Amino acid sequence: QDILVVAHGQANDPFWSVVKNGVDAAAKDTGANVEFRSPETFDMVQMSQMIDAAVNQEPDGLVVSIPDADALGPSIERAVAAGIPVISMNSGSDVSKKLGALLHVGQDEFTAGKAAGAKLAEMGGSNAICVNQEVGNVALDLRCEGFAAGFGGTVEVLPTSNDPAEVEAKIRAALDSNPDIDTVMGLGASTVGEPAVAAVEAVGRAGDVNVATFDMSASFLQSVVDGKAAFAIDQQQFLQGYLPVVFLALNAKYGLIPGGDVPSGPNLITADKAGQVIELSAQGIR
Amino acid sequence: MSDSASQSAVDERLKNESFGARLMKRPELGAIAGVILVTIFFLATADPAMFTLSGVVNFMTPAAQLGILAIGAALLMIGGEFDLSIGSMVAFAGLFFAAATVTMGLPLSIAIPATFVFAALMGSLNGFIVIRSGLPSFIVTLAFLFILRGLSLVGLKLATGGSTQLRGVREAVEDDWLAPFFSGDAFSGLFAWLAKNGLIETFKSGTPKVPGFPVEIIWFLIIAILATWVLLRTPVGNWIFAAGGDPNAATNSGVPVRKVKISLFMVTACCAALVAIITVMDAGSTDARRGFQKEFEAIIAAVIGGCLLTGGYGSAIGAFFGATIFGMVVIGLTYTSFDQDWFQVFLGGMLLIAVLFNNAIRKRVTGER
Amino acid sequence: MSDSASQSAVDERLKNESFGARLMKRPELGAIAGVILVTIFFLATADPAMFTLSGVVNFMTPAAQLGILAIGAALLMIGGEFDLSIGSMVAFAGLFFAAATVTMGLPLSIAIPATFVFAALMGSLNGFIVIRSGLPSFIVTLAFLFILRGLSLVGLKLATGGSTQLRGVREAVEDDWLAPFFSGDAFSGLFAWLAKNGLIETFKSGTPKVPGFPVEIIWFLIIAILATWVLLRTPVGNWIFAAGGDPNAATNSGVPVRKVKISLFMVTACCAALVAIITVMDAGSTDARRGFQKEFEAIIAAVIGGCLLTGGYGSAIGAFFGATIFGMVVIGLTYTSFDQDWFQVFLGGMLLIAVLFNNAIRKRVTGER
Amino acid sequence: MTEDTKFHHGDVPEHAPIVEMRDIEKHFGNIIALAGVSFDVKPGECHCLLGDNGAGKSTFIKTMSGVHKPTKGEIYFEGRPMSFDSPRDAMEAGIATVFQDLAMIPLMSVTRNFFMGREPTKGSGPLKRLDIEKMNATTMEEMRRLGINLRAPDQAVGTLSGGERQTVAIARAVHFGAKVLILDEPTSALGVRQTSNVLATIDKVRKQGVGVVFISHNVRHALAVGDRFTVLNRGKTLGTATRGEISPEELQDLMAGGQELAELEGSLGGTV
Amino acid sequence: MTEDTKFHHGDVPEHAPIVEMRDIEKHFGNIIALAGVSFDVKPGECHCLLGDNGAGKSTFIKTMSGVHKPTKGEIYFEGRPMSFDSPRDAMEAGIATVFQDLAMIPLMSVTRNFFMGREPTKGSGPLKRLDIEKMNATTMEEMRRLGINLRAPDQAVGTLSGGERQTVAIARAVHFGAKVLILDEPTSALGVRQTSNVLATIDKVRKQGVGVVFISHNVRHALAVGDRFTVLNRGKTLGTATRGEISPEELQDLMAGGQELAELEGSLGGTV
Ligand SMILES: Nc1ncnc2c1ncn2[C@@H]1O[C@H](COP(=O)(O)OP(=O)(O)OP(=O)(O)O)[C@@H](O)[C@H]1O
Ligand SMILES: Nc1ncnc2c1ncn2[C@@H]1O[C@H](COP(=O)(O)OP(=O)(O)OP(=O)(O)O)[C@@H](O)[C@H]1O
Ligand SMILES: [Mg+2]
Ligand SMILES: [Mg+2]
Repeated sequence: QDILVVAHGQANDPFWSVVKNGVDAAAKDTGANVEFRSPETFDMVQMSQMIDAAVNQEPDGLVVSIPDADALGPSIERAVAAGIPVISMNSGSDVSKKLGALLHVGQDEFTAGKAAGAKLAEMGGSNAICVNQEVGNVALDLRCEGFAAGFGGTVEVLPTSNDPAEVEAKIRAALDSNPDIDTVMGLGASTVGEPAVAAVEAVGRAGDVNVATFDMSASFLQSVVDGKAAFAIDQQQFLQGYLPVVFLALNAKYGLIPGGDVPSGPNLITADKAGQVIELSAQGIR
Repeated sequence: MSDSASQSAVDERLKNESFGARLMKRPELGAIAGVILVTIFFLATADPAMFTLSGVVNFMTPAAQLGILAIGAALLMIGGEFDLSIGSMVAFAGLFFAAATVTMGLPLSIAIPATFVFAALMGSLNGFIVIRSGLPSFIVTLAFLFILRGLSLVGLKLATGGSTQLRGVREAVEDDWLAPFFSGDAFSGLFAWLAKNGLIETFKSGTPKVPGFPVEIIWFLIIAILATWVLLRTPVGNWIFAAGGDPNAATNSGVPVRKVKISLFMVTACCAALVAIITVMDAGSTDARRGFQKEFEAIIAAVIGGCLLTGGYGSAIGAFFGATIFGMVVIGLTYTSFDQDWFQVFLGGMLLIAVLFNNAIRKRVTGER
Repeated sequence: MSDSASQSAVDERLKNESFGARLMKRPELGAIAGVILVTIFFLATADPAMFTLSGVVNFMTPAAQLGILAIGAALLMIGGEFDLSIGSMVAFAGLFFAAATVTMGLPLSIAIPATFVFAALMGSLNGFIVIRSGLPSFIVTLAFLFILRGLSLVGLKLATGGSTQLRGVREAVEDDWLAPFFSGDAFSGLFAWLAKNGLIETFKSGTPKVPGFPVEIIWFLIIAILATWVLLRTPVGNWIFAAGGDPNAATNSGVPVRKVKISLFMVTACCAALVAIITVMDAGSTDARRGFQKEFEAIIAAVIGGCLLTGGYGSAIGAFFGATIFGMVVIGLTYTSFDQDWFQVFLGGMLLIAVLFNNAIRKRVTGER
Repeated sequence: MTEDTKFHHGDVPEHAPIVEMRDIEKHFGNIIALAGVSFDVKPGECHCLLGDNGAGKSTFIKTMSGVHKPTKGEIYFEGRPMSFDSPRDAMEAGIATVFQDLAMIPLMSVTRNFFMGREPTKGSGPLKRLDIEKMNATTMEEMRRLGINLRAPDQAVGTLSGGERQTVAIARAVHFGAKVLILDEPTSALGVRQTSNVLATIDKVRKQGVGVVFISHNVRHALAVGDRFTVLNRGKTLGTATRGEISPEELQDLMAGGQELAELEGSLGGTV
Repeated sequence: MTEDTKFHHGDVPEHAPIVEMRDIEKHFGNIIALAGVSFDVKPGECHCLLGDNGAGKSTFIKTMSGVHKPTKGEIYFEGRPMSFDSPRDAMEAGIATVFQDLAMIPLMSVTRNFFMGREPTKGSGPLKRLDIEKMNATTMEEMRRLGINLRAPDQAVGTLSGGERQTVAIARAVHFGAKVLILDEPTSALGVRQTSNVLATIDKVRKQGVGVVFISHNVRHALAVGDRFTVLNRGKTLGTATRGEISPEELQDLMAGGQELAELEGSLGGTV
């Protein structure tokens, strides 16, 4: 069986590398021939072309993420029209059915952000910065929007780059110039979360400022264990890679398919759970 | 003074030159060896679907989108300047166009010319600052890279009320008579007929695998031919080479270097606007990351195609082949079974091998050393 | 032949030149006006915290990391070549270093030299291909941009068993005698003493706000001075300018252009390795995205600092100021109360104004036209 | 060309000057290249501009052909005050120049360099295009006329020999020269035969009423074609002399900056 | 320099040649620039290489100084077969060259160009550094000796006048010339005074036992300093003559490629 996965995140993105690890694990477990593909940057135009390329190979199943239904819709509909079973994952839960996908595995970025926002508000936050390392990446922008919706208080988006030194300096600058900030929300664990923890320590406000982040890295989880950070949001994205492949493999073999969408998260990893997760995170499974 | 008129007919100071050597000497054909090598590579390693009609159309589509930018970038590079803002210009022109059609509900016959005029204005602003200040265009257009990208973000949020994605373009323009020139597939009637008669592949369902010829490929061809014509067969082409080769010498010889350079900036920006219009109409939406790093890829394609970064040398056809190589490699790897983790290693390796091969072939054939 | 020896003392063909004019003529001081303008701008608009000791250290840290790369890039640009692979080299050298210390458990006294040797080898490979093939370095190092970035990912997954982050470096090297040279803060004793005596700011707890001088700033200064010395005061510096100014003329005058260029590629790669070592030890971990787009920022900083993209002109001190301007603007905007959606617009605008101002001042002062 | 060409004709034609330059000064930053030079050229005359190395000859003719803007001083073209904004303006007014650095693009072909900025076209409307055959033929022909047989008109100028390259620049200026022809050391890299052709060409265009400005370090070449001689020294004029008013020895003395040459004269046996 | 220098000395010193080139051919792609040229230069002689534009003189001396590798043919240096991989090798063997295009970097200062590739240093160990004062002083001095008074040694070469720039290249080669000095049209852009200085300098270094290869289009200059004369035409030698064996008229005829000059001779009145 040939199953193709086309995702919008890159293989070297910490989050997506875990998805890919899930894909690889499923390939091993099912014996299917699975390829993971993604554009080099967040590029919807190129991604739709990659889906077209996948459809041309007439695989037995296609897994896609759908961060932009308008841009990817026609390509996905073409796949469905060509008779290829499609499962969507990660983003696109709202449009998945409409475009003809069998089901959706994952959780909406917006929902996850909202849950995190609510939790941080509950922890006493009222004034937050949402640190976005890739402004314009709709999937990430949605996280901040969801966070703002759930948080309720003042939320300022802080645009940064992928460079930890720059992220740390900017967070320090933000904290220095606005002493009211009491919450830092990062959109990536190693790119933003870890430098955020360091920045809060450097300005001497460890304990006063809650730090949380999307996704996980072993180092950030260690900070959670040590009490320097509040929590990490786990979408269990390993499942987003693993399950669709398994479903499609079973579908191709026996015609079996679950009846509804599978929510893979959100799952807030706080200090009590972080300890167990570190090892798995260091292996790229969580 | 009529000495040795006969000598010019057959000159003993010339060796015979093979046809291949004469071909390879032309910068516009230099990249052809690379295309052949890449094709052979994928013939050997990729799924055969890649070289079916639908596969070719599939990899030529991104190649064409990149190629339109690359030809603009190549002309500008030959003229001795860079434009790093074209990627951001794709995003901003896309926003401008989408806002015009969706938010303001303008028909394409107004929205499209307005987008081009706007892009040309931005391009001439770039050019004007470069010429006036004497600063390197690298740094001036870099500033516009940031400014336009930032304005796209701000503009999108304004137009949508907070989101960084503007949707609904397809619905807004669907019925416009100009739409078929900038989106979708050309000759779809022909392709449907071919499919019905079994002349081209179809899916199991009977629909043709290729519903038509994507318009961007047609634009790409037209622009490549036009640019080549301008470069090789018009006075302006001569001025472009001269302006890039040595602006001082060109000015001293009476070439209007400033006008040429500003026009080139405008052309490049219009190429970006064209790509923006095509992709926005194709995708039906636009977002703040559109065109990200495309300036870079366009320059890569132009350089693969034989343009010199220092200006004064290169060709539009070269950029055409350069974009084709780049598009083939990027999409082609999707058809192979290499692990995605190795994607960038392969991409880099393929590019390097393609240009090295190219170079080696040219040196061998033309006897240069 | 002893005619007019007196003339050379006072030449009637020279006007008097002000001290300022003589200073501004030097490429290494060209960017200073930009630094001053940017400083004034932020003094007026930013939170005063920016120009406290801790604020300055805060924005100088990323500026220093960028600056180390920028100086390498500037030397190479003066020598007439580019290295687009330095960003990826930061990632790959970081992986190499982290794997050496964590996975293989080597002491720093072996791991650090090994990293440098490795980087130098990669650099010389780049240089060798460029020199041998005669291809533009832009395209060759571009290939290595992809290859090294891809290999970092593959290597990380191998070293960690699946994750893209390799951690535990801090624990592994904490007690090594070499660690203080490459991580943390220098002069922390001095700063503690100053804090005790109330000479620098402290937190309420009494610990100094700035525990010391980050080592990268010291490296940055050392490298800037060293590079300036080499460029202006050694034969090799002369060769670098010559190799970039006109490689043919330089070769014909007896400059070993090939050796110079290959060495420059090695130096640039070693600068990247140094940044990799410092950042990996600071962060305690490395991941596949380290150094992303740093090649680009390094070139920007060098160009702001007055290097010509065409080679043969520029300075290390200029790159120093260029990196400082870039760092100040990027970090400084966070200290202001502008809407952060406008960040990129301001970034671009500030860069443009800084270089335009710079240029205008220089022209005015030196009377050039 | 006919065998009986006479270079040594007596009288300067009495006309109003085509170009007149008054008290031109030019400074580069703190360097004073020209400190007040006046000069004019009349139709049908060859006015030689002579002087030591670094005297300012090239700088001066560059202000005349629109490359530099003078720091001070006035330029009159056909009696009207004029300020050329670019060499193109000067060219359109009818001034063609061979610069000392030739103003050629090394990577471009001989033909493209020859017609750079003034390309002939054929066809019309969207089909208007370069007349490549004509361009190639003209180039080969004009080069041959000056004594150079090119191998092919599409050879890159950068690969030509020094003299071949210089000949391209001269042929180009002569071909397009309308009212004034400025030649900055045109024969410096030329062979014996090519030099004689260039001198003969100067004579020919002068006869057609073109004003020629001729810069040279070779007294013999200057005397062979010059009607008037202006000598520059360290950015200033030493004065203008008419043919016949001045002996070759005096002229050579002036060109070397006055008394200084005398010391060396003996050792050269009059060979320079 | 003494006043009683005699250029016209009779005999060529009888030594083994320093450099001997046999049957050199050089092709560029399909262009044949040299079709078998033999040539040698002995210590203490000035061997003139003459010929029409495009004859191949520059290409030939470039193979001698390590810039080009010959397509065919052998080079012997002091009797041993030798193949220079780069101009630096040739330089280290003692060959200094003034190229026709001068090999200068326009953006760099006069001093830095002068010492490019052979910079003097002072201090030692990590403090080893350029001896800037000495470099500046030497440059000014050597330039003055050839008749150019520079304003300042840190002026960029790109802003020098044509003759000033050429003088830098000559001064540099003379300063570093050890065994063979190759001069490709060194006096083409020079003024009267500078030319006489350069010719005198050639004479001086020849007396010191250096072998000089001198390319020129000026018969008078060649006859003033040359001991032997080799004429190239269209990539081949027309033969070598010793001083005294050949009259100036014959030489001029040969340089122009034989019979062709005769047609023009009359019109020039012997002025070339
Ligand atoms: N752009 C410039 N910047 C600074 N100095 C300059 C510039 N151009 C010319 N000069 C100086 O002005 C003086 C005159 O130069 P110019 O080229 O006019 O001399 P010239 O008479 O043509 O000499 P030659 O006979 O050697 O060609 C020279 O000393 C030169 O160094
Ligand atoms: N790199 C090259 N590629 C192609 N042709 C070349 C190249 N270099 C020289 N030639 C050709 O070889 C011939 C000889 O050139 P060369 O420069 O040696 O002439 P020359 O004798 O020095 O002439 P001049 O007196 O004009 O300087 C010329 O016709 C030239 O066009
Ligand atoms: Mg001059
Ligand atoms: Mg020559």
